[in-house]
Amino acid sequence: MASLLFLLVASFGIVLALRVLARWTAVSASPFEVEPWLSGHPPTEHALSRYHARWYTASVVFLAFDVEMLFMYPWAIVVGHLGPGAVVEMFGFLLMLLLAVAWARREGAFRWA
Amino acid sequence: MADSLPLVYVVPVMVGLAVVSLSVAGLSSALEARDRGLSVGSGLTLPLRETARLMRQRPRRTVSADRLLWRSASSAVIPLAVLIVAFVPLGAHALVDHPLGLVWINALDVVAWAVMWLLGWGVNSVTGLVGGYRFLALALGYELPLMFALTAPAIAAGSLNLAEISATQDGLWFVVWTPVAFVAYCWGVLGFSVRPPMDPGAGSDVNGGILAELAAVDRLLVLAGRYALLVAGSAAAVPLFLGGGAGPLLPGWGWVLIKTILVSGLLVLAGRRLPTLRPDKLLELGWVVVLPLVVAQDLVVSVIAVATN
Amino acid sequence: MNLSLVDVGFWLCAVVSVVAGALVFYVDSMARATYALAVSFVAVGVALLLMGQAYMGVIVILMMVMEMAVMAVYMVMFMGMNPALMPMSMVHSHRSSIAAGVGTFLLLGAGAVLVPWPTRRGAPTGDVTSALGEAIMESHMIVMIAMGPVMVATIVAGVVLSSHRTRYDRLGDDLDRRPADDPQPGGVGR
Amino acid sequence: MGWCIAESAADADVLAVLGAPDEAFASVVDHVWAQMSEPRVRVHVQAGSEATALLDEVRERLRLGARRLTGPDVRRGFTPSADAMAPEHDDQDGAAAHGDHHDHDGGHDHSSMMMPDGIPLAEGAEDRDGLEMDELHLPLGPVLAHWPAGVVLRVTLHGDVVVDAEVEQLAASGIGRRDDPAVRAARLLDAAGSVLALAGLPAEFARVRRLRDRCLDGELHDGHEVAQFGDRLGRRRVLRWVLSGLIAEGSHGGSEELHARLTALFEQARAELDGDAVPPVAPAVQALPALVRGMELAEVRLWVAALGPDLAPGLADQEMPAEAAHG
Repeated sequence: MASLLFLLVASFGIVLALRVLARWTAVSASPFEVEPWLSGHPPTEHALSRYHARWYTASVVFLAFDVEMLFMYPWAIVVGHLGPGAVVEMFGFLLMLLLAVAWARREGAFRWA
Repeated sequence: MADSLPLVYVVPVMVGLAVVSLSVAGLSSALEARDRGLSVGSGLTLPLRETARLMRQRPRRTVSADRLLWRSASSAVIPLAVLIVAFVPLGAHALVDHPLGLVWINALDVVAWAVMWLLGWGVNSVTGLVGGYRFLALALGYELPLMFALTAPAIAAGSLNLAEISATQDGLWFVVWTPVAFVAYCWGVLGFSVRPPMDPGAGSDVNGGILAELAAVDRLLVLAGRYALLVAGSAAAVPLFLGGGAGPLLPGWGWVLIKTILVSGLLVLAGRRLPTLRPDKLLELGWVVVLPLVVAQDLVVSVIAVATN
Repeated sequence: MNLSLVDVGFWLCAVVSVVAGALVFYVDSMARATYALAVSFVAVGVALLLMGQAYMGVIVILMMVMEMAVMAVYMVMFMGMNPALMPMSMVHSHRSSIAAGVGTFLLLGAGAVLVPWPTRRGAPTGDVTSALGEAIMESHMIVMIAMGPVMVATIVAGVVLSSHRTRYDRLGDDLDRRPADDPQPGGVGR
Repeated sequence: MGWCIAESAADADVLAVLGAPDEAFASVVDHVWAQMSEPRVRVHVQAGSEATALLDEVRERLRLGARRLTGPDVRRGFTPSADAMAPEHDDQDGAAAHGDHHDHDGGHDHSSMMMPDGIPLAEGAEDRDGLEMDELHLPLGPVLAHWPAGVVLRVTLHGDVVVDAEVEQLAASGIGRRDDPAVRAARLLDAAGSVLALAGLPAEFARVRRLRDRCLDGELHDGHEVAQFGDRLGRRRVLRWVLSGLIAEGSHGGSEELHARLTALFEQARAELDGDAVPPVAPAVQALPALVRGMELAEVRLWVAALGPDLAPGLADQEMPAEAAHG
């Protein structure tokens, strides 16, 4: 834990050092402010807005499915000595989920809305 | 954790990561120079010159940008790569030798979701926005296969500790009997490092996406960070699939280094060979083809694990 | 009472998680609010790590960063206002929500402090992660078995509730249109 | 390592203007110039023959740059005006949304409230899947990598999907414009190269570029090499898969697949070089909005690149910021 914390500090330290160094090496240290890149046109509105992510159904399926990983890792290290029963159970469980995924695919969950 | 390498090793590990990242970037631009009919040598040194160019540039920001989120995101890419490498055993031990090293690597690759989306969001530009959301759409496709791919070596070794996983592979590397997991893992590495062909979030076809508004040191941190993530992901593949530090003559860390360079070099080559995989093409493929294949791979591995135990 | 490094770390995480949690209601941007919540959860994850629950700690960090990354997308999409550039309020009925929040916090806090916690009997096993794996597969198998149908139901309900076009729109009334009629090309099998 | 094309103003060091821009174009160029980070150099290439010398000079000027190379701190072209706030009056949705805002903050300070930094907020509109989300407007072109010269396509986006588009064409005045088979073939190869670059195949882009340069230098005596290249590319299965399903209704009189269009570009270039070309049925630039409606942004970029030779009468890639790579 301590070494992880140390690494976190050290790596962000490097980033900070680069940023400080850049203030020195850059032709000017003061940032300038511009409008966003629109092929040479001025913006008609701010880009930050209610952005329509058209894969939201897929993200719902994802959120449900990824809870499964919670069990997968602890299971992975004990399956070797728990024997065939553990394999059957886990993959029965996964098969059920994959069937749900196949059904979701037919409903167009992985398509753009 | 008692077996972690002393903290002084942080320095060589970070220097190593930087050198390998620069070399891989050099390989990429050397190949491009060759394709353009220019001298390969000028391509090899391009990353260094590009670094100098960006360090000289005046910093730039966009109007009404969320600078806190944008700056945090561009600053976080390199630390993310460093932390992943910290869990990779260089021989017998890693900088952080944690019993759950594998889960940590998974957790860190997920942080890339936040970082890349925030890079696109913070800038207040349509281009960045489209890029960030495209990255997330792609991530929904590659993440589950990546997670199941990570599970395969864990089942085979009966451990989540990377040093133990790599030690279990004496004689037979996991890549030999878990090839599907290895490929799915590499696919995920390209995904979270936003490198081609998994780089629609930064593609030319969306005017540069999350990279479009980055200049000066911000751009340097992200471009270098993408290579560092690629190298870090490749380094993690070594204990997981490629026998860790096993190999004749050289010390363990030497083999880890060589294998890391080979894997990241191969991923760069694959990136040049394949066109950008757009999320609208890939999302469904990830779920209905790759995911079942990787689950089947895990099934094979666990049957073997049970049979040999 | 000796204050060890772990204690200091734990209290630091506790403060960070509460402050970041409060920031969710203070900041004026959906992205900042969501990621403030993510920071709060990461602090909780680290606190769990410090309590020796390594697996729970890492998995909380893993899951919550991922969920928050997706939740940010929802927050931006579905809150009916500009998600970043306008002052906003994350609460409905301001006064009663503050009262409810403070009340719940005090109740739970008082419970945690005042309840006579039992003293530990025995010691935890060396490897809590594999103990968890064994528990899931053996003594708590019923949980595992119940989870399957629950998750399938979640996927089905989520898809039904969120999708605008379903199989009949895509595949025709007899479900035999190939390739499916989608507004966007791509996908498997075409 | 030679010069390469910058994807955005942030990445550019050099702004090279080819030919004589008219007033509309000049303001666009100024805007791009303002967005570039120092050290930056702007050159005006009047005649093709002087380009090489100018670019060498640019390289020197970039090297020499020191701290004096700074410009103003805030470089904004947008000035808030009274009518900037008002939505189009003939637009029902816009008018409804406008009324809505009045209800919220009911009063005079709302223009400052709704315009952080002098730029209006995005406004909502009903979408094809029944959700109301904000619309964003993204002008594509004229200064854009791998984009046909002089074309400006203003798309309205819901997420990354185009719900509406308008097109205009800036007067393009190419320099040294010839019209012979080699030039026509080069333009077709340019378009093919752009598609490949946008599809994420920089190596193939570079190879097509070299082929095109040799074509302009008169080194290709027939279409053999071009046809060979097109054939090899046509057999790349992943490329075929990635481009499959990208269909433009009515691009060349009927629906067309992008992969077929890419192969056709090579075939047409070959025909030009072999002297058996038939003039293609050119889709007018006015057909573009109908074509791109409903497409995803990336698809629009790919299609416009592929249709480039038919859309822009001048030379493709006429003007764009170029990035110096110091070599």
